[in-house]
Order: sequence, then structure tokens, then C-alpha cells
Amino acid sequence: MAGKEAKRMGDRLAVAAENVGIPFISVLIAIAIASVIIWIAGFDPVAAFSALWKGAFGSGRQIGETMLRATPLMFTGLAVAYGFRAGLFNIGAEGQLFMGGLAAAYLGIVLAGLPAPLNIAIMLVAGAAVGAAWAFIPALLKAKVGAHEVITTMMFTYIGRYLVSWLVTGPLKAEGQIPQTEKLPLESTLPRLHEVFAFFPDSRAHMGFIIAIVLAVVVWWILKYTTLGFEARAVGFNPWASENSGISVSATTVKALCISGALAGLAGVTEVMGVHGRLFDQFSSGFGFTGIAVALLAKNNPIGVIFAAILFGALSSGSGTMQLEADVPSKLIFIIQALIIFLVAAEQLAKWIVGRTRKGVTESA
Amino acid sequence: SSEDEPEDEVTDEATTEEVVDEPMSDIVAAMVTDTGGLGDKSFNDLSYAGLEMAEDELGVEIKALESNEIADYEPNIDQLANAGYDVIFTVGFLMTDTTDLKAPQYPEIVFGGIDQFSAEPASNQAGLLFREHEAAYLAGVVAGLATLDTDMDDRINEDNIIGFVGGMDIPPVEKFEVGFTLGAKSVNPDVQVISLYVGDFGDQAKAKELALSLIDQGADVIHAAAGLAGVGSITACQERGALFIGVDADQYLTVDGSGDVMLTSVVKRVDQAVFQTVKAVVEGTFVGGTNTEFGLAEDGVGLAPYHDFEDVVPAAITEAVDAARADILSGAITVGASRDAL
Amino acid sequence: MQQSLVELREITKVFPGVLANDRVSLTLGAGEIVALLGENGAGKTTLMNVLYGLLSAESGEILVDGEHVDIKSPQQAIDLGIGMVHQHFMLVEPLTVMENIVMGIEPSKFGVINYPAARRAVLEISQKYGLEVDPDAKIHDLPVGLQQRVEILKALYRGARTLILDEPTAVLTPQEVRELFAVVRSLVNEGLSVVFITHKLDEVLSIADRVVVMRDGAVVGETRSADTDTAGLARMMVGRDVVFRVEKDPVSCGDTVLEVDELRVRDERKLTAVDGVSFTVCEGEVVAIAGVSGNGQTELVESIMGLRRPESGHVRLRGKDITHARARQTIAAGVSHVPEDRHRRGMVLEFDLTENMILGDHRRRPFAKWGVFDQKVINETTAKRIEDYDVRTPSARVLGSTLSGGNQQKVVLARELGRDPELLIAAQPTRGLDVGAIEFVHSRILDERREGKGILLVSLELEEVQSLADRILVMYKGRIVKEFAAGEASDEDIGFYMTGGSDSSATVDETESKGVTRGR
Amino acid sequence: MLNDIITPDLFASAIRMATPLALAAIGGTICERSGIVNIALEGMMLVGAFAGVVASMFFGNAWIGVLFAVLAGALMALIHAFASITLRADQVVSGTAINILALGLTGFLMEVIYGHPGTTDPVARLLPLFSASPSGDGFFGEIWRWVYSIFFSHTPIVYMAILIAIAGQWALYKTTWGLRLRALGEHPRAADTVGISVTRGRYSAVVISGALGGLAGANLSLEQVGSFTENMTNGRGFIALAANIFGRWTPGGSYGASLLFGFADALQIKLQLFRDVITIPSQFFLMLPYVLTVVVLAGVVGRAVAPAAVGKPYEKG
Ligand SMILES: Nc1ncnc2c1ncn2[C@@H]1O[C@H](COP(=O)(O)OP(=O)(O)OP(=O)(O)O)[C@@H](O)[C@H]1O
Ligand SMILES: Nc1ncnc2c1ncn2[C@@H]1O[C@H](COP(=O)(O)OP(=O)(O)OP(=O)(O)O)[C@@H](O)[C@H]1O
Ligand SMILES: [Mg+2]
Ligand SMILES: [Mg+2]
Repeated sequence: MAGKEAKRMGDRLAVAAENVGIPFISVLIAIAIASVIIWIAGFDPVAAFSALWKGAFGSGRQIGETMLRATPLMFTGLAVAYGFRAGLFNIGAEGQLFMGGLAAAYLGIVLAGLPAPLNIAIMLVAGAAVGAAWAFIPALLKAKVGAHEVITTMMFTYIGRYLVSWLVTGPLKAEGQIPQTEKLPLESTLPRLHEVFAFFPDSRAHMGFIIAIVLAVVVWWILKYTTLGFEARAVGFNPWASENSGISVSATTVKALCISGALAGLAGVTEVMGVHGRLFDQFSSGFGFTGIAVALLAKNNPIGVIFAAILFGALSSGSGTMQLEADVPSKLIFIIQALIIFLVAAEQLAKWIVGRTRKGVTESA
Repeated sequence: SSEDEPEDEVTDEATTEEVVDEPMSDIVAAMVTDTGGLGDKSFNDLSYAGLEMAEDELGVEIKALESNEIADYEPNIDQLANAGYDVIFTVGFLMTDTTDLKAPQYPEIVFGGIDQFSAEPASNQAGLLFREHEAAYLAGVVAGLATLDTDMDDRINEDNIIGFVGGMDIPPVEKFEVGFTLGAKSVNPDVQVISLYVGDFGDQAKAKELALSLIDQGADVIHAAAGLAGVGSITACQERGALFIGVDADQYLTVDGSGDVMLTSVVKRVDQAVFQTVKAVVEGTFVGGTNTEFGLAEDGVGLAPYHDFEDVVPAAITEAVDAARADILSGAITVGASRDAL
Repeated sequence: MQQSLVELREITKVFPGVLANDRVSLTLGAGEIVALLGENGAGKTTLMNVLYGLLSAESGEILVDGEHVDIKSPQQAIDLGIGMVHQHFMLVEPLTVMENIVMGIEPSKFGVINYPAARRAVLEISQKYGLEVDPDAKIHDLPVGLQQRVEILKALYRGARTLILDEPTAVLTPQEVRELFAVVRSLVNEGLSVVFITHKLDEVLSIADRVVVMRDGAVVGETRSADTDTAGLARMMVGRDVVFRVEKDPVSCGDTVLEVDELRVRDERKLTAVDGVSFTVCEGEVVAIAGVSGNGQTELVESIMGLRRPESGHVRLRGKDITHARARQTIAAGVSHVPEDRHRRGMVLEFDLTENMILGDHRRRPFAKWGVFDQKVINETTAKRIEDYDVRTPSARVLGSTLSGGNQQKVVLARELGRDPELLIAAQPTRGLDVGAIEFVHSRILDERREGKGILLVSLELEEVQSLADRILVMYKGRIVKEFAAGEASDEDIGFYMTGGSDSSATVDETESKGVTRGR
Repeated sequence: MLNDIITPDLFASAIRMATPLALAAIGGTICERSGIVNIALEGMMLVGAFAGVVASMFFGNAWIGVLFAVLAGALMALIHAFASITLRADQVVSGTAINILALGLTGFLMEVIYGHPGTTDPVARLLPLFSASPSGDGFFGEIWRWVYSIFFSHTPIVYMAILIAIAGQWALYKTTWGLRLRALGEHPRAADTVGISVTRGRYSAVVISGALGGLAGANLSLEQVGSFTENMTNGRGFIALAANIFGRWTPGGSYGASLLFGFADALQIKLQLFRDVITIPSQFFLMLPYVLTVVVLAGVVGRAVAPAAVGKPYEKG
């Protein structure tokens, strides 16, 4: 009996070790392969990766920088993950992000003068609503005529981008030559983390990060413990059985894609409110698209999204240091990023290696 | 100013490495590209060319840090500042806010903002702007006259139409469109100037289609201000027989094999602005707190040589260009920069 | 002793938490029909999947024609002359019958399929074995009986000498079962051997030479079918005596629960599937709809449930018109539905058992309050239902897809009956269940009846219909063609009307009975 | 004005702009029919475009360039196949990684080979197959102009794309390859149980899709432009993905959908010529193809059902 218990404990430990170990080993393999490439390209891999680490986590400031870059990816990652859970591929999170940003840039000016907390709350809610609205037509088309959301949300991304492009060069343009909106007043911006938490080192990381984490937990909770999430997942897996259980497939689809859109919209809102303080044409570096990889790397688990986004954020913030200190060309950094994503995604490879070593260990024991 | 400061290791190293043959300087200068990165054949490349010029002639050490995304701007500047660079150029109007923020934080470092107008530039900061529309006006004069002159080149047709291809429809591109149009109309009031926009600065295939469509419509001289995408328009001109006017750099030199259509280019001497700024720092004459506009008068913008068309372009055109330049310099003509001026 | 054609020795197969096959041995002689019998989850399918190269066993060996073989893929099994018709068909739905049959070894030249030759080949074998199908029909347009023919043809086309049939009769009408048995006998005459998995004991006795019984992953007995009877088999299987025909009290019809009035429904292809059907179900009554599948029963049930819009007519539940209600309202009004296809409509295979257990009730108290689940209540309910319905599962947290077919069905039943409905619509409620489970389900249905619930039973199983129903409605081509009171009709009488017989015609129309094609 | 918009060139331009989309979309179709999502078409096109230009420079022959473009696209696809089929990585993540890889690889190799980023030098290009240029007046001259522009003005890969669409459509429904492909995407286990190798079938489909992506890239770099520029594909791979869905996962449909999109884009350009008449901001012209696609999708096309098994890694047993 005791032996059985012990064995079960052992199994559990092995599983735990595997869950933590796999991504870790994947990253190690990626670093090994990338090192070879860096070395072949004529650079110093040790210097490169220590610079990458330093740039990503080397100091409080750099950690903040990583958090800054992880923030929009958490929102878009959550957006895409929520869609996937409901069987919807929201490839157009980028467009919803733009519209969220637009709402924030506009409201931030209009609301100037209101107390900051109120201001911020309104902007967050309105930005999410506008993101949801931008997903609403694709959602409706999906539910009513079956138009595939990959096409419609992508088309709406282009439409949204051109709309923003026009607004920032035309009606909403600030004084001057630059196509951008007016700078938001202080009460319409998100405070930085170090302004709120005294212990936090001075960096650009802003409250959007906290909001994103909270939302990740909320989304996780929704998916797991509410009928809303239950219905979304049921429809995502099996619309026929869902229908049979009284779930309206079309209503669930519309709700899910709009929630997804709202989350993506928040990415835009927090970028405008927390980082740029205004809207311009290129304020997103493809966060909506990277969010797809973030979501899937996290296996569409909202909690996993936090970690996946931080991984991407770290790669992004470490690359500048890598470029400066190890002289690695910026293009090579893309290759390294791709490798890491590959290997983290292809956990089968790492599992195989772990299995091998464990077998070796038990055999030698 | 900064060159009096005791320098840190980076510069010391540089000093020892430099071969003593040229005028020596212990200044180190760097730039942060915008997300277009090096190789844009536009302000990033030209800024770097300016740095290289400073390296050659002033012996400064140089460095370019590329930004892969917007979030990189600020840390890239910080990194360069912390690494001890004396002069940092931030390239592109999208970095205006960041430069405004960073310049006061590093008062010892000189900041040059390419295409940046700062509302309140710090004393160590200089906005370097260009009056592209003035040079585009001259290009318009060339195109406006050339399209009438069917004897000049067999690619010139009977239609009194010329074309403009823009990257994105934003004020900095609008300047080119407006200058070009005004210049053409000034010498050929009936000319029809058709302006099309690609929607971005990288899609050469699209820019080519735009140019083809212009040529199909009857345009025989096309000016493109579309960044790298504009290269596609050159191809269109070569395929369908039209003449081209380049942008930013002298594209006769930067785009291989474009000589047969490259009538001239609207050049923007970002390299000069960068070089002059570094030089001022080296010589201790740098004055900050300004936004400097480089126009025809400052030789900051201009028309490139006609190169292969040197013997083709009739005197009537060269004279008209000279006249227009004189008028602009004298203030007889003020070239508008926005569509309101049309 | 005659050398066996196929021999499995000491096969062991483990799934996470489940010992599915525990040193199982099985031999199959040439020209022999062996029935593999066992409770749900006993490991029958698993064993056959190992033989067919779909699963690899942890240990054990396989011999074919006395030679040791290592079957790593279905291709190797096919090469060894083994063919398998799976419990859940392996057919590509959007493709045609012919394409499904020839797929993999298409008659072709330079990679171009010779469709006329393929059609000829399909027709040839289908004629040879008397398995007629339309080669150009799309699979998803075919009723299951015909789909199964396609599966058998697939194996025969590949030159199978050993044919594994995993629960082939679960979806067939008695008529179709007779036809299948004729086919199987003719195959055996041609020299094939057959492994036949089923839960129907009388079938076992009528077709098999030998019976192997499994329980909990191990072989618990083996006998020649001539030496046993159904009671004996049942005892071997579940370890106790089984009551086959449940006793029930005489009907005491109360208020009308369900009233269907002149209902007309179209199917996906817009053809009339239900053509003016009227009937009632009252409290404490079991009304059975008997019919060959594809005669409109599915559409009838779906339109009552609110899954399909009727063209005209009315559905009333306790007098309240629910003709145009959606499924949610229908459920709320007190209707439970055990769908005929558990994989499609019955459960979400990717959900775990707790989640599957609350499908349809997930908005209701006590499971959810204000849209938030009460996990404790859900877990307790699930645990209780797993216990009550004897669902064989390592835990309530495993995915639905990992349960054996029979256990999946129990989950659906547990949920739908657990709702305590006014009206229970049960379509093929015992499909794929073992005898023990069937006994249990039948008694549960009769419990509901005793409590005064209305029950609409849709079934192909005449035995089930006869033993449960108070009234039997025979459905054919979208109409109710005959109504019998309980005990009034023999299986033959019912079968006669199910296959298109009418009061005016004296003989069963042979061509009609060959399987059902609707609107073609 | 209508006369100036509806010109032979409008249609020629539509066909030209449809070509890279169509090739990539057909690639996407073949890939998805086998059950693998290919969000990496963009990256495969990019690498193809680059390899084509480099090979064309080294060998001085554009056709060799095309060959290398195809090979390079296929090679990228092989990585995708390995990750998503053998390692059962998530197909969309793998695709995203390939897109990033392609961006980095082309940029980095450009600096290695050419010594500078941005744009490569111009190289030998593929020229239009028929070099006759339309002349002649009157009715027949006009007819000839139309016929020439639409049918004879194009470069080789444009014709290849049309042939590939036709051949692909035929192959999908008439060959063993096509039948097996369709089975793989719908029900890989069913295919497996009749002895069709899921792995081999999917590998071949993914590699073919990469080759077509590479060819699409070659069309951009070796036919349309004549040089390579970083990120010159500019999202076409994603539009192609949509075109494949729009075309209901058939080669012919993919071509048709691409043509519709190409036409909308060509029309948008023609309309821009009349900005003095249609006085709306340029961004609204640029939106047109996207708006039109949504409208057509909403109004005409309707429900599209993906191959049932698409995106799901196949696990035996
Ligand atoms: N990718 C990941 N990286 C690190 N931790 C993770 C990851 N995914 C999940 N976790 C951990 O798992 C917990 C949440 O997972 P959860 O139990 O919700 O999984 P799940 O049951 O699959 O979720 P769901 O019910 O939403 O599908 C968290 O506490 C988190 O620490
Ligand atoms: N893929 C799987 N993963 C985990 N467990 C499985 C899997 N397939 C089957 N099992 C388990 O193995 C056992 C045997 O299942 P199997 O399908 O062989 O039963 P069976 O005898 O065919 O039952 P039935 O009569 O219900 O079809 C069951 O407990 C089932 O839950
Ligand atoms: Mg002219
Ligand atoms: Mg079974």
C-alpha cells in the first residue's frame, strides 16, 4: 500500500518535472541550434545569448521592458485563445486592436478633465466595446451565412487599418506634419508600474500588464467555471451536441468572437494609453498576429498565455541588447526567435529527449 | 559641450584603433533607425551615409542600431546613450516623441532628429527637417515640360499627363505630391497630374501596377515617393516606356540599371544634415534647441543630375528649372506643402 | 489439431489507468466464425485494433498462418489478409461509395484513376456477395445499414481472408441482420474466417461456431455455441443471471404529455422526411416508433426537440405549443433526449465526464447560479451518476473519447434521465450496450414510465420495442403506416410494415427491403 | 470615365495581381486538403522570391531562378511538415515560426550575399511570352488590344498558374493522389485503416504547397519586379489563405477567388486615377478589395466547410 502511494507520488513528480522540464529543455535545444547558426555566421554565441538574457531579464528595468512588450501580446493571445476555444480562428485580432486603440485615442482627448480613474475605466470599457464591435460583423456573418471568420476578420483588419490611417492623417490629426492624434492628457493614460508600486524599478512597464494578468485569470475562470465559457467550448468542440443541449450555436459564436474582439481591442487601448499616449498608423508591431502564436504556444490556456507572452516579450526586449553588445545583426534575431518558437511548440522532440534520458537514468540505476 | 568631457572606455578604444592618417576625433556617433531599418534607400540609409562620411572625413566612430519594432526606439536610444555615444541621430518622424523625451534625460549627448519637428527642442537637441516640396517643385517643372516635348525622347507621348506614385497618404509624402504638382502646373497649366497611393512603402509589385495604370492612362513621366516600393514603378517605366523621377537619394546611383528611365531624382540631403551636425559637434560649434529646415537655399534638398539624360533634356527645361530655383530662393515663389495649396 | 489461421497469444495492452487487454489469447481457424463477447469496456475493440495494426500491444505475439508476424500498421494487416469493419465506421463522408472502397488501391494508370474500372470492380464484388450499393452515392447520404455494407465491401475489395466485424448488428434492423448473416455465411463458404463482436446473444448462437467471452480485459471463458444458451452466455459475461425481458405493469394512461399533429419536416436536402405524422404520448406510456433507419425518425425527433424547423403541423407538450420552440426551451419544458448518434449529438467527446454530465443542464440550478458553476454539486452529481449507471471509467476527469462505446451511452443516459423529464425521447437507447447494461436501461425506462412520464422510444430493435412499448407505431417513408398495441403483433408483423408492406399488399416488397434510399 | 476604367489593362492587371495569390492559395488548398493548416504561405513565398533572385543572379538565368524559388519554398515547407506532422507541433505555431524565420533568413542572407539590407540588385527576369505589342486601329484593332492584353501580354508564371489551377482541379478529383489527399483531410484514420500512409501523404502535400508558394514568390520577384526586397510579399500569403477558403478548398475556386481579389485591387487602382472626380481619401480606395470581399462573401458565397480533420495532428491508435 505504502509502496503504491510512493509510486504514485513518484509518477506525479515525474509528470510535474516533465511539465516544467519540457519547455525548458525546448528552449535549451533552441539555444544550442541557434548558437551553431550564430557561430557559423561568425559571431560569438555566448556573448549573444548573455546579451539576450541581459536585455530581457538583466535588470529591473529590463524586466520591465520585457513586461511592456508582453502586455499587448497577452491581450491578443487571450483574444485568439478565447476564439479558438470556441472553434473560431480570430486571425483579425490586429484589426480589433487598431479599433480599440482608435477608441482610446479619441476618448482620451474627449474625456480630458475627468478624474483619472473614471477616465481610464471608461476608456478601457469603451475600447473593449469597440474591439468587440469590430468583430461583431464577422461574427454575425459567420453565424448567419457561415462566412468563414478567417476571411472576414482578416478583411476587417485591412479595413480597420486604412480607416485608422485616414483618421490620423485627416480628421483626428494633431497639429504638425506627423500623421498622429493629439497627445493624451495625463489623466487619460495608464500609470507606469513604478508610479503605482514603489518597489518596482523605474521602467516603461505600465498597469496594462496587471490588467492583462487579471484578465487572463478572469478568462481562465470564465472558461472553466461559467456557463458562458462552457457553452463556448462546447460549441467549439461539437456544435451538434451543443445544439442538442439547448445551446444556440449562432449566439455562442457571436458572443465568443465579440469577447475575443474585446480582448484584442484592449491590447490597442493599453498600447495607446500606456505606451504611446496617442495613436498613429504603425502603433502595433503586428501584435494581433503574434498573438496567434502566443495563444497556440499556450495551448489556448489563458494562464499559459501569460507565460507564452512573456517569452515573446523577452525575445523582443533582449534583441536590442543582442544587437548592440554582441553585434548580432537584427535579422539574425528573427531566426533565433523562430527557432525558439519552433522548439517550444514541438514539445514532442523535447519529450523524446527527456524520455531517452529518463530511460537511461532508470536503466543505469 | 560634450567633447570637452572626459571620455569613457568606448572612445578610448576607438582612439587606439583608428589609424592615424586623417583628422582625428574622439567623438562617437550613432543612429537609431526607424522600423524600416537600413536598406530602405531613404532616410535610414542616407543618415548612415552621413555617418560614414563623418567617419571618413572626421574620423569619428559610428554605429547604427536597427529597430525591429516601435517598442525598440526608446531602449535603443538608452542603450546607445549608456554605451557612451556623443551624438545620436533618431531617424524618422515616428521617433519625435521619443527623442523629445530622451534628449533632456541625456544632456551631455547631442540628439539629431531626422524629419522631426520638436515643439520645444532641448538645448542638446536639433530637429532636422527638409523642404522636400521645394525640390519636388523643380521635378514638377521638369516633368511638366518634358511631357509636352515629344521630340525629347520617343517615350514622351502626345497626352499632357504625368503621374505621381505615393507610398502612404501622409503629410511627408503629400509634400512631394504637392510640390511636384505645383511645379508642373507652373510651367504647363493644362497638365493633368494623377496621383496614386500604394498604401505602404514596401510593396513593389503594387507600386508597379500603379505606375502601369498611370502609363496606360497616358502618363509618360512618373515621380514616385514611395520608399522601396517605388522601385517597382521604375520597372513599370522600363517595361512600358515612360520616364521616371526618383526620390530621396539620387536613384540613378542607388538603383542599379535604372539609368535608361531615370530622368532625375528629388534628393533630400539627409546625409549632409547628419554630416554637418556631427561636424559641428566635432568642431564645438553645435547649437541645439533648434529645428532646422533644409531647403533649396541650404542645399538640403535639390534635383539630382540628369545623368544619361544630360544630353537629352533640352535647354528649355534646364533653364526653366534654374528660373524656378531662383524664384524659390528669392522668395518670389513659396511652395506649398499640403493639398490646400493646390 | 488443425492449424489456426490467426492466433493471438498473451496480448497485453495498457491505456493510462486502464488495463484494456490482460494477456488475452484467441485463435481463429480457417472458415470459422468466432464470436467475441463481453461487457462494455471489456477490451474487445482494443484487441481487434491490435490485430489490425491500429494499436501496438505492450506484449504478446500474433501468428498468421502459423508464422510470427509483427503488425505495425493497417497496411500490414491488409497484406496479411485481415480486414476490419470498425465499431465506428471508417468512412470518408464526403466521398462516394466507390471512392471509399477503392481508396488506397485504386485501379489507375499513371496515377489517374480509371473510374469506369473502379465502378466495375465495385459492382462485381457487390454482386458476388450480394451486397448491393450505389457506387456513386455519397457516404453521408446513406443510412448506416448501407454504410456498413460499404465497410464490408472495403475489406473484401482488399482480398480479406479474415474479417473482423466489430458490433456490426448494433445499427441494423432485424431484416438487415438476416441479410448480413446470409452474407457472412456466404463469405465463410468462400473460405473466409470471421471474428464477430456483438452484444446480442441470440445472434451469437445463430451465427458463431465458437464463443470467446471477455471481462475486464481478460478472457473469462470459451465455448462452442452449440453447447450453450443465451442465459449461459449472459452469466459468463456479467457473472450473474440476466433478465432479458423486463416485466412491466399494465399501462395506466394519464394526461396527454406529447401531442404531435400533422407534422411535416424536410431534411437537409429539402426533401420531405416526415410527411404528416400525428400521434400522442400520455403519462405512464411508452410509445415506440419502429422503422428502418432513414424513414424520417431522425427528423421527427429533431423537430420535436427544436433542432429542426417543421414545415407545418404542431407539437404540443402538455397542451403547450412547442412547435417552434428551440432546443433550450424544449429542454426547459421538460423534454429529455437520448440521441441516436452519441458521437454527434449525444456528447462532446473532448469534454470530460463531469462536463458531459451537465450538458443541457449547465445553465440550471443547482449546477449553475448566475452563470457560475457550483463545482462541488457537479462533481457529486457526476460521481453519483457514474456509480448508479455503472460507467466504467478510471475517473470522472477523463475525456469522453476515451470511454468504450457502451460506457459513452451510459453517460448520455445518466444525464438525460437524471434530468427527471416530463417526456423522454430515447432514440436507440441501448445501441452498443451489453446485456447487463441493456437490462439496466430498460428497467430505468420503465421506472420513468411508472412515475408517470411519457416516453417516446425510437428503435430498430424489435425485441426492445416489444418488451418496452405500450403502443408501437411503424414508420415508413415519413408516415406512420401502422399502429399496434402491446403484444398485438409478432416481430414478423412489425417487420412487414417497416419494410414497406401495407394492409393492402400481401407480400413484403423485396426490393424495398434491401436498404433504404430516400428520395432517390 | 467608365471607358477609362474598364480597359483591357484593367483585366490584364487583375490577372497579374491574382497570380501570386492564386499560386499560394492553391498551395494552401492542397495543404489543407491533406489536413495541415498552412499559415506559413507568406514565409514560403518570401523565401521563394529571395532564392529565385539569388539563383537568377548567380546563374544569369531567370528560369534557374524559378527552379530555386520552387525548391526553396519546398524546403521551408519541409520544415513545416517535420514540425507539424512528425513532431505534431501545433500547425499554426509552426507556421508562425516559419514566417518569422523567413523574414530573418532572407534579410540575413541578403546582408551576407549582397552586403547590404533592403533591396537586391536587379536580375535577369522572365519576360512576357509573346512580345508582340498590340497595334492597329478601328474595331479590330480594339478587339486585338483586348485579346492581347488579357490573353497574350503575360509572363510565363501567369500562364503556369492558370495551368496549375486547371491541373490541380483535375488531379484533386481524378487521380489517386487527389482521392487520397481528400481522404486525409477528412478522416485520416479512415485513410490509415486502408493502408494509406498519413505521414507520407501529408508530407507530400505540404511540400507541394511550399513549392507553389515558392513559385508565387518567383512570380513577384522574377517576373513582376525583377529584384528582391525585404518583406516584399506584404501579406499576400494571408490573403491567399483567405482566397483558398473563399474558393472552398479547391484549386479552381482558389484561382477564382484570387482573381476576384486581383480584380478588386486593379479596379481600385483604376478608380484612384479619378481622384479629382471621386473625391474621397485614398485610404477608401485602398479598402475597396477588402470591403468587396466581405460583401461577396456575405451575399453570394455562404457557408464554407473546411476539411474535417484540418489542423488536428494525427495520432495513431
Ligand atoms: N503553459 C503553461 N505554463 C505554465 N503553467 C501553466 C501552463 N498551462 C497551465 N499552467 C498551470 O495550470 C494551471 C491552470 O491550468 P488549468 O487547470 O486551468 O488547466 P486546464 O484544466 O486545461 O484548464 P481549462 O479547464 O481552462 O482547459 C495554472 O495554475 C498554471 O500554473
Ligand atoms: N484511446 C484510449 N485511451 C484510453 N483508454 C481507452 C482508449 N481506448 C479504449 N480505452 C479503454 O480501454 C478499455 C477497453 O475498451 P474497448 O473499446 O476495447 O472496449 P469494448 O470491449 O470494445 O467495449 P464496447 O462493448 O463498449 O465497445 C475501456 O475501459 C476503455 O475506456
Ligand atoms: Mg505627354
Ligand atoms: Mg468496442
